[in-house]
Amino acid sequence: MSKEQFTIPIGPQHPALKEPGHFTLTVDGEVVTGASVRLGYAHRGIEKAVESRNWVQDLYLLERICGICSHIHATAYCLGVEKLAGVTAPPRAQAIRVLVAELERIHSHLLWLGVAAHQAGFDTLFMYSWRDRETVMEVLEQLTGNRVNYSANLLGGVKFDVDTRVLETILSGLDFLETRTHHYLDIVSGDRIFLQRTRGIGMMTSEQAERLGVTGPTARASGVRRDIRVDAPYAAYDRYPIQVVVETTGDLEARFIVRLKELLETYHLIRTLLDGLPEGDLKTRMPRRIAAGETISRVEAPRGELFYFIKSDGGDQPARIKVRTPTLSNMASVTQLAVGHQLADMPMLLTGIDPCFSCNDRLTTVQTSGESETWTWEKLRQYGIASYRERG
Amino acid sequence: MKIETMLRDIIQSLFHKPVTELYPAQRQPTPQRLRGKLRWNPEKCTGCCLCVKDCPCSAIELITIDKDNKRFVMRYDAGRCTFCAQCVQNCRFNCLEMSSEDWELAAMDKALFTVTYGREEDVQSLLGCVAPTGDPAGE
Amino acid sequence: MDTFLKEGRWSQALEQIKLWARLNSPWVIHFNSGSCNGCDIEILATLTPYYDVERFGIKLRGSPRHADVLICTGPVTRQARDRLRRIYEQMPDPKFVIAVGSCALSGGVFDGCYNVVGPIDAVIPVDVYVPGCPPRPEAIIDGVVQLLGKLQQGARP
Amino acid sequence: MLASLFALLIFPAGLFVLVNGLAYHWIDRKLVARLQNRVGPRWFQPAADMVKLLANEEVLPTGVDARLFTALPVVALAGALAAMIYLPIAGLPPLYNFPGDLIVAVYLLSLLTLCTGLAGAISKDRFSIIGATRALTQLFSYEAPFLLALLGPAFAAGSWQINEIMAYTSSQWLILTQPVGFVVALIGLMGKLEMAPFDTPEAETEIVAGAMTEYSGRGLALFLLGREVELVGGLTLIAAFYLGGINNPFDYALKTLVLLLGVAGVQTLMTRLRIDQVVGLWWRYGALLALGQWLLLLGQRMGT
Amino acid sequence: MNALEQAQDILAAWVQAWHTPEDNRFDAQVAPADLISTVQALDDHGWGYLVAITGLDHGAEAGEMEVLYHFCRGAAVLTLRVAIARGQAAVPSVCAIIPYASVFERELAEMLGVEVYGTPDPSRLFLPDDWPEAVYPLRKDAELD
Ligand code: SF4
Ligand code: SF4
Ligand code: SF4
Ligand code: SF4
Ligand code: SF4
Ligand code: SF4
Ligand code: SF4
Ligand code: SF4
Repeated sequence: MSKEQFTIPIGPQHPALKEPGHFTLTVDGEVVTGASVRLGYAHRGIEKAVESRNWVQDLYLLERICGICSHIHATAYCLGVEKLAGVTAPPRAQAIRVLVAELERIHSHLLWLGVAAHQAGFDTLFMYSWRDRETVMEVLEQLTGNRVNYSANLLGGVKFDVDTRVLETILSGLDFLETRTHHYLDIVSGDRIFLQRTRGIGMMTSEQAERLGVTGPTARASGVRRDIRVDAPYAAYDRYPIQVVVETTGDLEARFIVRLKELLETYHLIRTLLDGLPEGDLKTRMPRRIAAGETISRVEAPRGELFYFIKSDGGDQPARIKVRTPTLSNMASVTQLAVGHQLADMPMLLTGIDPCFSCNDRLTTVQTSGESETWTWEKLRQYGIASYRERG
Repeated sequence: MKIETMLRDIIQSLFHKPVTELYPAQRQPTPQRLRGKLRWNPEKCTGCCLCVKDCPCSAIELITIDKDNKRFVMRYDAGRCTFCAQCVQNCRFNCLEMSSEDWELAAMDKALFTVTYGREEDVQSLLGCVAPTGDPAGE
Repeated sequence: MDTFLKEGRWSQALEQIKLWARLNSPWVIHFNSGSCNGCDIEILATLTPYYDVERFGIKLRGSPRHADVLICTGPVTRQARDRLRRIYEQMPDPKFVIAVGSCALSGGVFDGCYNVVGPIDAVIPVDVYVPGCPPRPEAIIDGVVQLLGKLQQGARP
Repeated sequence: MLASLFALLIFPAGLFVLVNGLAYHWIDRKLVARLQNRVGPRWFQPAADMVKLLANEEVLPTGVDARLFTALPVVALAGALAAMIYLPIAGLPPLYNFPGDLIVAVYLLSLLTLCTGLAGAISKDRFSIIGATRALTQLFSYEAPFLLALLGPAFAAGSWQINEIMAYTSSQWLILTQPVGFVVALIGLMGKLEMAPFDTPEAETEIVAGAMTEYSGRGLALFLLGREVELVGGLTLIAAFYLGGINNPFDYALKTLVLLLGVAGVQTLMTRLRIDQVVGLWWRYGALLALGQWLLLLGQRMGT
Repeated sequence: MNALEQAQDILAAWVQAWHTPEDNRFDAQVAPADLISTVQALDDHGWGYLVAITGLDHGAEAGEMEVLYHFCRGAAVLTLRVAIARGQAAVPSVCAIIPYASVFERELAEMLGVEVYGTPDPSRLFLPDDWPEAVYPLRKDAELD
């Protein structure tokens, strides 16, 4: 009868990432009537700042939207601006962009595996997956000179070439990672205790995923075959086709499996790419002023579709850049998924948010009286269990 | 209770040396391309300022001492720099490079991050003429 | 007189022991006040087998009450400013702050963005600055080692 | 209360137990680190942590009962230390004994959990409160199987007195005849101590630091010390009852260290259990198994 | 028939003007009043999914703003362009049809000051709690310190 509000802050000060946020649930009796998310702790105002810096400076600003997908942001931006300027980066540069993007995917997926394991309280898996992640970090550092913000991209090309030494490091790194990935696949699909925390949890059917605009591995784990690398190949992906990995169960376990299988696909792609790396220049000349126009650039970030809208009015600064990150749309999906469900189902649903899967640990009840009482994830969950028991 | 997959890992670890790199007692060699602190060589600089123009965070500044004789001084702030190497790309005369050795930059005083590069006498003359005003960044 | 001396020595020894303990058991808490995550992953990486800061007795704690050192990343956004200050205030004395990354030092690329208040030291006092974007995990460890060095010299009680 | 704690502390045995606790704590952490392919902490780490905490400022959260807040950690440690009096410290015969001291010792060892729970409950911080609820839930779900598992040997020996049970077990390895009891006791101990897969009450990724969230400085140090003492006590009991008794310091060290290795292995191998799994698992299987074995023993005794 | 031709068919009744700025893209000018019907039509035909909503401010002189609804289907991108006056910037909410648009609409409202009427949740998404009212950072003439 009375409407109550619950706020669930997510990860305000966690080492392991993400723009911190809050979820607010409005409930009527037991049914969730509204869910909303509040972000902004990491909002810096990048979309505005780009309008007062030149095209080159913006490359580095956009690269720093997030340190986990740094390269893919820069790539999306470069591809867009090049399209506007009517310039195409040379084939070797495009191939290197793909190479770095795929290496970044490896780092990102292993990072997620570790963080997710840490969340589940499986620290040993976290330690091992991050140990193995160092292999790819080392490769990236050798290739580009930085472990996180690679700045491999330039408008009109790339900065760094693949020489034989780097090539060998990559290849030997891949062999190691491949065996490890199979090993992790074994664990996430075999360890019974771990499975208790992933199997059947955070279910999302393919219809739901479709309707909710979920992207990336989360969508693919629900059987939605959507991957920009295949649907609308960019950079050099038309030359290096990949198999889209799809799982149909749509639970957390499927999300683990999709990511790990995607890694195997990535190793394969990198090997073919390095086999037939096109010769040629690394960059072409770019004008400082970009011809007026609007363009859209879509790429597949490790976490899903990344969307850029770029508008130029012919000057040396962009007129507008709109960035839609995959995490935002996944967050959006969860707030929608919540409505109409029992309060008791919330934990499982919120667990479906991509990057962290049990981060929703705290919630505050703001009662109509205006007083604020504390509810926790745990209390909510226990409430869930109790109510299931009652329902039988 | 399929835990033997992980068991293999931990038993291996028990009988192997940890992978831990014992920094700072031991330092691993750094990759050649590592982008550490920026270095500037005044000899070839023409004062074109291309490097300054595209720096995303105003970390470098070129101060002209004597334009005709190509005497410039560069002030660099490692505390602002994002180590993106765009300036290195922009310089057509290869005056700039990023050190692969100089990356342990931590300090307790922010002022230490600002360095002035240039020929000895130019730096002297710059500091000399600015010091009396007491505001080295005041131009 | 005699006893006075003895007491002096005794309390001196006690101070020494306290200092030793403090140097060897820096527990840290980490706060992201608006960073790009880059620095944060590198901090997390220092806990993992390759760098393993448990060697120095460093432990990552979730509660500011248990922490001696606050590691901050990122420029301070308007929304995060008060939280940062609150966390700092909750820590028991003596407490230390390490600012990691160019953003935390000067705002880095984000300097001048409308929602950015400024670097960390615009909000709370900072003891050690670690430049880099992001600094390598070794460089972060170097920062911690410098902080411990500073402590040892008794720059601050 | 302070005086009694002091008396226990200056007591050489008490001191030994503390040092022993610190050392075992280090070995445990080191083993876990090694199993995770890391170097791990230095040998003096727990001692340094302890001294530092003792030296640190102790913040008293607003709105809590100050006396209770400071007394609880003291009681917790005192309880754990008092329990040690009845145990064969380092393989030497117990300092005191009387018929039924086993029950007393086990209950003194649970005092710590109880205090932790209370401490969380009075802290008025939301994380502390959940931590407290979880700690207490866990108390009931681990304490009981632990006790039942220790009653197995007692029953076999036909006595409730620790040294008599030991006299019986030193002639035979009960781990062979009562393997279930052994496993239940070890897991129960880990649960009591809130060690890795059973560390739900202080799951850092979920509720910051559980009941301890608001404690800093001295209070935290005492709680941690109490836990270390309990580790030693628990391992001693299990080794004495299941691993053929402990007759001398060497025997003691060997057997408890082997146990510690097992504990570290379990810690690294498993994912944290959810609190409902924790409770479910132990009430359903742990307690049942222990009870089952107990009944079996009863039957055997009746039969003979 | 490829995806864009299909979209052209579906939207024929409402589109005021269209052009193809790039391969695989198709921009359709739609009146604010027709927005809901167009989105409904796309949804009925199951054409693609909404990826983003972009707000464009053309500046005080032009006195105009645009709201762009980007739909994707495979490689094809269809953009519905809704032009609105800067003085009374308002568009109807599409949340009734596409519920997850809520987040995008909130962003649009707080960043550009476009009123989205009918949107289920008008609260702030990114801007801090102490942000002044009626300051819209992405407007060209926003006064930011
Ligand atoms: S990416 Fe989003 S949250 Fe981050 S600064 Fe830009 S608008 Fe804000
Ligand atoms: S999707 Fe996640 S990892 Fe990628 S840029 Fe966004 S926040 Fe970063
Ligand atoms: S679970 Fe994720 S969001 Fe939550 S605190 Fe941890 S890392 Fe942060
Ligand atoms: S490396 Fe980048 S941030 Fe640093 S000075 Fe050069 S251009 Fe500026
Ligand atoms: S770009 Fe090179 S030559 Fe030009 S001012 Fe900079 S350092 Fe000098
Ligand atoms: S530091 Fe400030 S003034 Fe300089 S480029 Fe960046 S935003 Fe502009
Ligand atoms: S310093 Fe660089 S890596 Fe660190 S938070 Fe800032 S932008 Fe990200
Ligand atoms: S708080 Fe409860 S529901 Fe949440 S992750 Fe922990 S055990 Fe699971």
